[in-house]
Parts: sequence; C-alpha cells; structure tokens
Amino acid sequence: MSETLEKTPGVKPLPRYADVSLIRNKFAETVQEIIEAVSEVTIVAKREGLVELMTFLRDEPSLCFDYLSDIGGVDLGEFASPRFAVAYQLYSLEYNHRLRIKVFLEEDDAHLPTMWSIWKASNWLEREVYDMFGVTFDGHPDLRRILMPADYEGYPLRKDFPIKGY
Amino acid sequence: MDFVQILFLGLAALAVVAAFNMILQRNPIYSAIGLIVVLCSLAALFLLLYAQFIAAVQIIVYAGAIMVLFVFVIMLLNVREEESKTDRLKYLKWLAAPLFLALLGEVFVVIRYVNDAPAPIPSTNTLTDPSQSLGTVESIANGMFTTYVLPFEAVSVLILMAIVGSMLLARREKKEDIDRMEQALMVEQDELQEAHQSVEKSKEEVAA
Amino acid sequence: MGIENKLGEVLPEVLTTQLDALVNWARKSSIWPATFGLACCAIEMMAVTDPRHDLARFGAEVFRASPRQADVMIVAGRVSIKMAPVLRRIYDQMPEPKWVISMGVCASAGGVFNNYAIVQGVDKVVPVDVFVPGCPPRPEGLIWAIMKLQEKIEREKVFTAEKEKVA
Amino acid sequence: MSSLFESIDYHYILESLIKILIVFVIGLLSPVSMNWIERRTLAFMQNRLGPNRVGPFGLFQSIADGIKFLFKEDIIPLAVNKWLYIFAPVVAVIPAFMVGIVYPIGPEVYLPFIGPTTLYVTNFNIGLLYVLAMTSLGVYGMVLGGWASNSKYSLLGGLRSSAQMISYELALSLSLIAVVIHAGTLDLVKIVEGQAGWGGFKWNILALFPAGIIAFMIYLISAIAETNRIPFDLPEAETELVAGFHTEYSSSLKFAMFFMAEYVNMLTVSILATVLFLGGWNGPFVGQYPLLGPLYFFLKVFFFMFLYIWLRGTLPRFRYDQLMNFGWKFLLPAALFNILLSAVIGIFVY
Amino acid sequence: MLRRPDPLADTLMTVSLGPQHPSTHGVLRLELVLDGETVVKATPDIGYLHTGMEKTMEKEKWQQVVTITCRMDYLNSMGNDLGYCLAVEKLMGVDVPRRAQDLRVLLTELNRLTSHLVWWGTHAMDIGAMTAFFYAFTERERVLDIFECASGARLHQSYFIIGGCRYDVPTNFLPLVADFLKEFPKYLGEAKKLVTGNKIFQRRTKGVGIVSKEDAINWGLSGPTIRGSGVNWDIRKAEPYSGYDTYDFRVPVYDGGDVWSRYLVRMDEMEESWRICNQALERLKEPGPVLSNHPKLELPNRDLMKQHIDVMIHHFLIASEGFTVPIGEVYQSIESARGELGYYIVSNGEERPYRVRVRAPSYVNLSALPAMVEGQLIADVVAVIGSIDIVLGDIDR
Repeated sequence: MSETLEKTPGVKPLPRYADVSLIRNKFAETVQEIIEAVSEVTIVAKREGLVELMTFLRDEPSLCFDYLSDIGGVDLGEFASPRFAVAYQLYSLEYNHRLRIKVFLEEDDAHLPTMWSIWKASNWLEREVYDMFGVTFDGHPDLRRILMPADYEGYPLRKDFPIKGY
Repeated sequence: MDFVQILFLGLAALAVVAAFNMILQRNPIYSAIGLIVVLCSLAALFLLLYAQFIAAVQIIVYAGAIMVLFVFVIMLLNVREEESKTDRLKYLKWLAAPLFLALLGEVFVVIRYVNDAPAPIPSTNTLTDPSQSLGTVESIANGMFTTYVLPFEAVSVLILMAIVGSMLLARREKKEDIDRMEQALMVEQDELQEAHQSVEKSKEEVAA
Repeated sequence: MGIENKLGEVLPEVLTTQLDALVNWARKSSIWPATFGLACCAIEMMAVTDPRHDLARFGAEVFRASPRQADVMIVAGRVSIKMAPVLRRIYDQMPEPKWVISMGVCASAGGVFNNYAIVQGVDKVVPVDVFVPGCPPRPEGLIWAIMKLQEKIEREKVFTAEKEKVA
Repeated sequence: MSSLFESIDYHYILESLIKILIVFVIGLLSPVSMNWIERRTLAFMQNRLGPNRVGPFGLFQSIADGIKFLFKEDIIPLAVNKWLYIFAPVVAVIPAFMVGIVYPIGPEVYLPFIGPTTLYVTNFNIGLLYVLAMTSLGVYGMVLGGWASNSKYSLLGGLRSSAQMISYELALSLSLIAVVIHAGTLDLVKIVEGQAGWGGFKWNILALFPAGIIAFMIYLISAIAETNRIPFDLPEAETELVAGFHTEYSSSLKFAMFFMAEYVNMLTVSILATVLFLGGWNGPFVGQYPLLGPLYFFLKVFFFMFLYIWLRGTLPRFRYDQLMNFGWKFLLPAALFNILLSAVIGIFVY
Repeated sequence: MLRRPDPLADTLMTVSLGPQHPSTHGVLRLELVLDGETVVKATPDIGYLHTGMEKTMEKEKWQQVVTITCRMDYLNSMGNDLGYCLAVEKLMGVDVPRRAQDLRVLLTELNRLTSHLVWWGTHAMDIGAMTAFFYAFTERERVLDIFECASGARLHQSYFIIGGCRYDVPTNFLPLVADFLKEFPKYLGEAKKLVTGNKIFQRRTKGVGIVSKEDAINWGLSGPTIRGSGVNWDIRKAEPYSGYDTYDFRVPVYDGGDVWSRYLVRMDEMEESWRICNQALERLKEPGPVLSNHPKLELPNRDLMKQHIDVMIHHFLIASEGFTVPIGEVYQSIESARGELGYYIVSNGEERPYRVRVRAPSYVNLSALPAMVEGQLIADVVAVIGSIDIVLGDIDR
C-alpha cells in the first residue's frame, strides 16, 4: 500500500463555462437547445440518442465529463405537457467544469435509457427518480423502489401527490 | 455396597444411556452431545480407578478439543436431521443380525476371560500409593518413553501423515470455488424470480 | 414475569410491599437502553453517554444491541412509515417489564415533518412512558427523561399487583 | 448399607463443604465486584465518573443489575431449540465454578478456633490438567447456546467461539509446559511451593528467564482469547454480531449465567497466571506471617483483572482471520519453540 | 422446493444486518449473503429514515427551508444550510458581506470538525476501541458550546440564512473559539496516538474495502472517500465559495483506496480545518455587517418605516409573505464533511421553491458499498461502512 501524501494547493483551473458548441452540430437530432444562465450551461436534449450524447461527453478529450454528480427529477405539474424533466448534472474532474443535461418527458411516455453502462453512480440516482416520480429507466440492472417501502403506492414528489400522502 | 460402587453404577448407567442416545438421535448435534456425555462419564470412571491423568486427558483432548471441532463442523455445514435413506441401508439390514450375534459372542468371551484373568488394575482396597498405579502421569510417561517408544513415534508419524493428507484433500481451488458459488447464487435468484412471477400470475388470475 | 405473581399471592402484604420496593429499586437503578438511534436525536443520545453528561452515573450506560437484553427503548428521532413495523417488532422482542422514551419532537408528534413519510407520533406504534420535548432535546433533557422514568418505576406495583387483583 | 456410611469421612466432608461454600461465594462475588470495578475504572479511563448513584460510590450497581435479572421476563423464543437453549447457560456456568476447588489461595495457616487449615479446598496431583479440562468444557455453553438460539448472529458467535477456543487452547496448554518441566509436577500447590525463595520473589516468570517470560506472554494472550475479552471478543462482537452467541437470550437469569461464567473464567485464568508465573501466594515475609499469603495472592489476581479492563479501554478488536493467523502461525510455533528452550534451560542450568 | 446445483450452495447464509444494528450508523439495512464469514453479496436497503424533506421544502418559504436542510445531514448541519443559501443567493444574485462569509467558513469548518470527530469515535468503536468514542465526544462538546454561543442551538443551528447570517455573534464568541483552537492540536495528537498508531487498528483497516481511482470516479464517490482513492478533488479548491480561495490550506490525498487511506484523509482534514478556522478567526476581529443589504432580504430601517408607508408595506411583505426568487434553475454544490453536497433548485418566481433536489454525498457513496465489501469478511463490512462515513439522515432525506 503506497501512502504518498500529496498536499497540493489548488492545481485545478478555476471553474469556467464548458465549451459545448461542438456537440450542437454533431448531435443536431438530440440536442434541442443550449442555455447559458446564472453561470451554468444547460443542454436540453431528447431521449433519442441520449446515451450516445452522454458517452460522447464522457469520452471526448476536450470535454471529459467523467463524473456524474446527480440525477434529479422535476414534476412540472399535473396538467403540464411535457410533464417531467430529468436533469443530469455532469462534472469534469479534469477541466473542472459543469454541465446540465435536461430531458423533458411526457407523462404517458415517462421512460429513459439507463446510464448504468456509462456511470455506475447512476444506479441509485435513477432508482430514486423512479421511486419519487415514476420515471422508469430501460435497462437498469435493479430498478426497485429505494426509499419508500416496496409495496408503497404513488410517487411522492409528483405535484398531485398530497403532502400528507394518500 | 460402598460409596465408590454406587458412583460407579451411576456413572456407568449414564454412559450407557448417553451412548444409546448418541446412536438413536437423528439430529447430529444431539448425537454429539450424547458422545460428550459418554466421554465425560468415562473420564469420571477413570477417576474412580485413580487414573487421574487419563481422566483429565480424556476430557481435554476428546471432550474439550475433538468434540468442539465436531460440533463446529456440524454447525458450520449446517447438517440437517438425518433422513432415512432406505436405498442405501437395504443390504445392511441382512448384515445386522449376524453382526449383532458376533458382537454378543465377543462380549461373552471377554467377560469370561476377564473373570479368569488377573485384574489389570489393582482393586481400590489394596491401592495404598496412587502414584504406583496405572494411569498416573509418571506411569504413563514411563511406559510411553521406555517400553513403547517405538510404537509411540510410529503413531506420531502416522498422525502427521493423516494431517498432511487431510489438508491436501480439503484444499479447494479458489477460483473454481467462487465460480460455483456465483452459479449457485444466480440459480437461486432465478428461482426467486420465477417464484415471484408465479405469485404475480396467480394474483392476476385471482383478480381476473 | 410469573414468579412475582405467584409470590405475591402467597406472601403477606408487609413482605410484598418491601419486595416491591426492592425490585423497583433494582429496576430503576439498572435501566439498560436498547441502541435504537434513528436520526438527529441519536447523536444527542450518544452524547448523553459522553464524559460531560455521563449517563453511566445512573447505571444506564449499558446500551444493549440486542433488544432482548434491553429495558427501555429510546426512540431517538423520526419514525418513518417504513421503520414503524421494525420499531414495533423490536419493542415486541424486548422482555417485560419494558419502557419507551420518545425522544424529540419528531418521535413524539411528527415535528416539522407533517408529511407522507413520517409517523405522526411514535405512540401510534408503541406505548410511550416519557416524552422528551426538543429538536433535538439536549442530553440533559434525556437525563431528565430517565429520571422521570425512574420515578415512574418507583411507583410501580410488582408483587402487590396480584393481591389487588384478587381483592 | 452400613458400610456405605462408614466409608465416609464426615469431618473431611464438612471441612470441604465449608471451603467449597467460601470459594463459591468468591466465585459469585467476583462478577458482582468486578463488574462494578470494570465500569468505574473504564469510566475513569474515559474521563467519566461511571456508576455512582446506586449506593455509596455506586457500589450496589451490580447488585441492582442482578435483582433486575431475577425479575425480568424470561423469553424463550418460539424458534429456538428449547432444551439446549435452557441447558446452554448451565453448561457454561457449572465448569466455570467447578474449577474453584483447586484455587490455591494461601499456604497452611493457623486460624483461631479452627486450628491449622489449608487455604484451598483440595489439591490433586493433576490440578493443572483439571483446570484445563474444566475450562475447555465451558465453551460448550457458548457453542450450544449459539446453535440453539436459531439465530444467525448467535450461530456465527457460537462458531467463532469454538474456532477460537480450538486455536488458542493449544498455545495455552503448550505455554504451561515450560513451568511444568521446571516444577516437575502438575499439582498447583506444589508448583506454588516450588516458587518459594529469593525473599519471596523466586517467581517462575523470573526464575525461568527467558523461557518464563515468553511462556507468560503466550499464556496471557491465549488466556485473554480463551475468555473472549477484547481484543479477542469476537464471539460477542457487539458491532458485528449484535450480541453474538447470547443475542437471543433475554436479560434474565440465563443471561446472568453467561455473564457469571465469563467473569469466573476470567478469575480462573488470572489465578492460574498468578499460580504458575507470579508465585501464587509467595511474597516477602510470607514465611513469618502466613496470612500475608492470601493478600499477595489476591493482589496479583487483581492485577490481572485490571489488565483485562485496561486492554478493554485501549485496544480495538481483531478480525476473525487475523485471530486465526495469529494463533496458528505465531503463538503455536512460539510456544513449541519455548518448550524446546525451557527444556534446554532445564537440562543445562538446573 | 429450490433445486440446488451444488452442495456448496448449502453453506451460503443470508444475514440481514440492521436496520437496528449498532454499527450501521442508524437505520441502514444490509442484506449480506455469507459463505462462512466471507461476504459473497451485499445489498443495501435504505429508506428507513425517509422523511420526505424534498416534498416538505416545496411548501415552506425560501427562508424557512433552512430549518429543514439542517435536519438532513445532522452531523453537518451548517454545511447543509450553507449549500442551500449559496444556491438561492446564486439564483438571486446576492452578494454576501465579507464578515458573514468568514463566519460561514469558520462555523462550517468547526462543524466539519465535529462531524469528523463523531466519525472518528464511532469508526474506532465499530472496530472495537471504545475509548476513542468518549475522547471524541469530549472534544465535540466544546465545539457544540461554540455553536450554542453563536446560534443558541447545539445541533440544528439554522444560523445561516439567505443573504448571510441570522445575527452577529456575541462578544464572548471569539475568545471561546480561540480557546478551543489553541487546545485542539494537543487533542489531535492524543487521538493519533490512541487509534492511528495502534497496530491492531492498522491491520484491521489496511487493504480493506479497496476502491481504485477509476472506480471511485465512475461510482461517483466524493469527499474524503474519493480522496482516499487518490483523486485530488475538493470543491473548496475546485469551485471555491464563501471565499475559500483566499484561505491557505491543503487537500490531503492518499492513493491506497482502502479504509486506512480514507481514515488518514479524514484525520488530516481535521488538521486542515483547524488551520482554516485559525485564519477565519483572525479575519473575524474586524466588525462588519453579517446580512446582505439586498432589498428583499434586509428588513427596512425602523425610523424610515415609521415615516413612509411604502417602507412599512415592504417590511410587512417580507415579514409575512417572504420574498420571491427569480424564475430559473441552479445547481450549487459544496464540500460537506462527506463529499459533494449539491442543491438543484428550481424556482418559478414565487415565495416558495418549486423544487429542491439534494444531491446527498452519503447516498452516492453508499451505493458503491457492495463493490467495496464483496469478497471481504463480515467484520470488514463494519469497517468499510465506518470508513465511508454515512449519515442516514443524509441518505434517506
């Protein structure tokens, strides 16, 4: 066991905008919109081609988003269409920049491909989105409820779910 | 009847009862406990013969170490109650009667000879100096390291060989082992899933 | 339970009251809690054994991991609907006589979490002897609860109960 | 039948019974007092006070615990193997107390009203083996208790205790051989008497240098492992196996029996260490004042008991495989080597 | 009937560790498949402390949410509040005054100390050394006194609010902190002697629960857990907030990837936190405002209020209805004691957050537990759980 202790003060460059312009043409089908707001970049993407887009983001040397921070769901309301949004927060340990991929989903078509093959971190994060919103992930190795009891009915974080439960 | 004799009868009865218990129990743990009781009462019988060393060693080695190992193995392997295996015992059934008769005959012969032969151990009444008798530390050590030194060493070598052999037999290939384990796990999971599906199906049927 | 009931029937009243006092003294002096930390209050429950507060002074520092060996269950923290059956099961596993301290406002009444996931008060699941207010209660608060519980145990009837039942 | 009663020496039996009673009371008191001492000492090691509310200085704490055990519901879970479950604590506690008859507490002393008497119940020429035999039986209590509980934690605890016992019993017994070679007897009293001299300091640990010290260390380590105390408390490792082999035992008399067995076993190995290595009752001026003997004896025993507490306050727990490796790959060869060493010393020095 | 292909399968045993188990640090349940003492398969089962916090936050006002965030990861409540406040401040474009930032850094670092102390005590206790626990809690009480002095509460301070701190610290605050900081290194030395130097402890932790650098990144580990695998990533350095870029401290990184490395990282982090605290304490000697003067946050001057009705109405609105936050979404992460604590906040321009999503560090760290413990012994499971320092309040929320 090597125990080299390297205590280096900030070797990383300060955070900056990720230059995502090169994916606009490459994934013209998938990428709907690129938004820059509050010093953050958001890519609104479609479900089709999402896995390829994510794989590209991870493997492209100039982007190198090797770290999946978070997957968070948002319910836009009972009557909204599309109803759900799922936001992937990506981070690059190499370049120290962040990116948010957002996918909108219709209520009767709420499923996404799993990111398990790209980031293992997606395992539980996807399970939580499933548990809380009912968005299913195709190909997930173990898609069960994670926080609520296995026989629980309803998806708590949907807006039509009363705060005190059914 | 003296006190020692009562003790002897009690302990001997205990040993016999425990031995029967050991044979008749179906649960291996109970059998092991039966054997432990037998060994302990035998140790007490040795004590009555002033063979303290043998008594102590009996408990330390057999009851204390070997039987702990037995119990350990039984518990570790989680051996369940023995099921009657009629197939395997079919032929033995015919052997039982002759073997029983042979044993009976043997017992008779032994009893006869013992009655005729001089007592191997001086009776308790004549025994004044316990250190001179059989079964103490000194007498056993004398026997073991003078008269019987060669057989003793030979037995040691034999035991060593047995240990090495058993270790060779017990060694399992690591990789293969893990593979088998994983297979077993997967099969179990598959079965669980199947069971789950069948339950779901039956639920649907009920609902329908 | 059992021996004291039988004894209670047989012995004269003077003796049973004396025995009552003895047994109650023993029980109140040796309250072994079950380690049942749930949330934030569990940290304060741990803090109650620390050198500053030292629950050990009351002979109650023996936190038993096995509910079978515990006397009091300190429900320290919010009880979720997923946890409630487990809580009840652990309570059932404890031997009589047993007591429950509901520590903190979440365990007592749901606290700020008046929502779908939290049981609004642990007394819906198990009978509670002492409620401790606070979010979380200070360790002193838990010590207060233990002393309250001791007072309660002191008033219990062990041998005399059977006599009263007969009378 | 008359010969039956004639063959009994009533005076001897009465004397023995009284002594047995005294030893039994010592055995009963040792868990009570040791538990209080342990809790207080540990507390002081951890900057705390420890139990101090129940009685003066909290002295009655363990008594309160004991009375509580007595009147606690005794749950026998449905799934357990009922007879073994009840039987196991008895198996644990009886051999532990049976060792008491060979505790050589002091030399022959003259007591007022009684006359000269020995401060031990009896001594026989295989006293040491008798102790070892009894302590090796005690493990069945844990193993059977763990198995009978029909709980996985208990089973693991029982398995661990049996494996641990097998591994360390060997090293323990072998470490004693150095002393036995030197003393030439297995009689505990004679072993103690052999250590008289040097102004009361001809203790085996010093007299057999260096084999004595090596044997002492091996004995100490294996003894702690035999009694399942930290750092070898794997059978009841609280943070792994909840409460190990006694997980399913409610805090009633059965639990108390396990508890007592543990403390009496601690007492036994402490006494054995005192007798075999630290000269038993020997010490300065014991020749002139024989009653000093028991005092020295208990002081030495108390030192070992304190050592247990000290270790508990300091050390973490071993892992199962490390425990096994340590026992088989280090202690056992060391003990074997030490036998050789002490034999050589025995031949050339004495 | 289950058909078994192999008699070996008979030796497998399924043990359910928890939810009430002394070493799962709360109510984690682990389903372990054991072969003897070796773990063949581990499946964590969480949710026994699920509190519905994200749902509850949606009904609270922006400022009230702080009381909920601090009950999330109860060992690191200051950090939780800080992350939430930073996120909302980022969305609103609020600048926090210098003194408030320094206070935030000081208290967050002190909270990191308490969190690591609890971790140290319980981790050592899991491995069997019980005295460490009491030493840790003795020291922790002193830090809690400091929190009490600043905010009035020991555990759930809710001291940070959007725009700064709730109120300035009392005069005896700084001497209290200075006293503590003076004596802390001595304590840390003792701690290292008691546990770090212990051979048994080292043998229990070295080479146990190894995660390689690539796996650590792929599993999304963060905080000391990823730094124990040799990844030099600390959000305080990478994306500095609250002026962390102006402090002089180092990021301890060990590349063993095992329990021991993670242990060393945390022990070193305590030292670094102590250094940061010392620097922050120096800066706090200058007085200044502790709340932003943003019109939505600062209550109006009382004299002006008595003269102008519109100022009065403004005060009334802030006090009764709260303030609104511009429409938008933001992701802000901070380095909590356990790793990357991220807040993804969506605002629809009302007085309440539309959605607050919390990226809990323990949650993601725990998801890698099966990979760490499979093939190890059951005693190692306990050590590994201790080494990733989970807090169930953080995981289940």
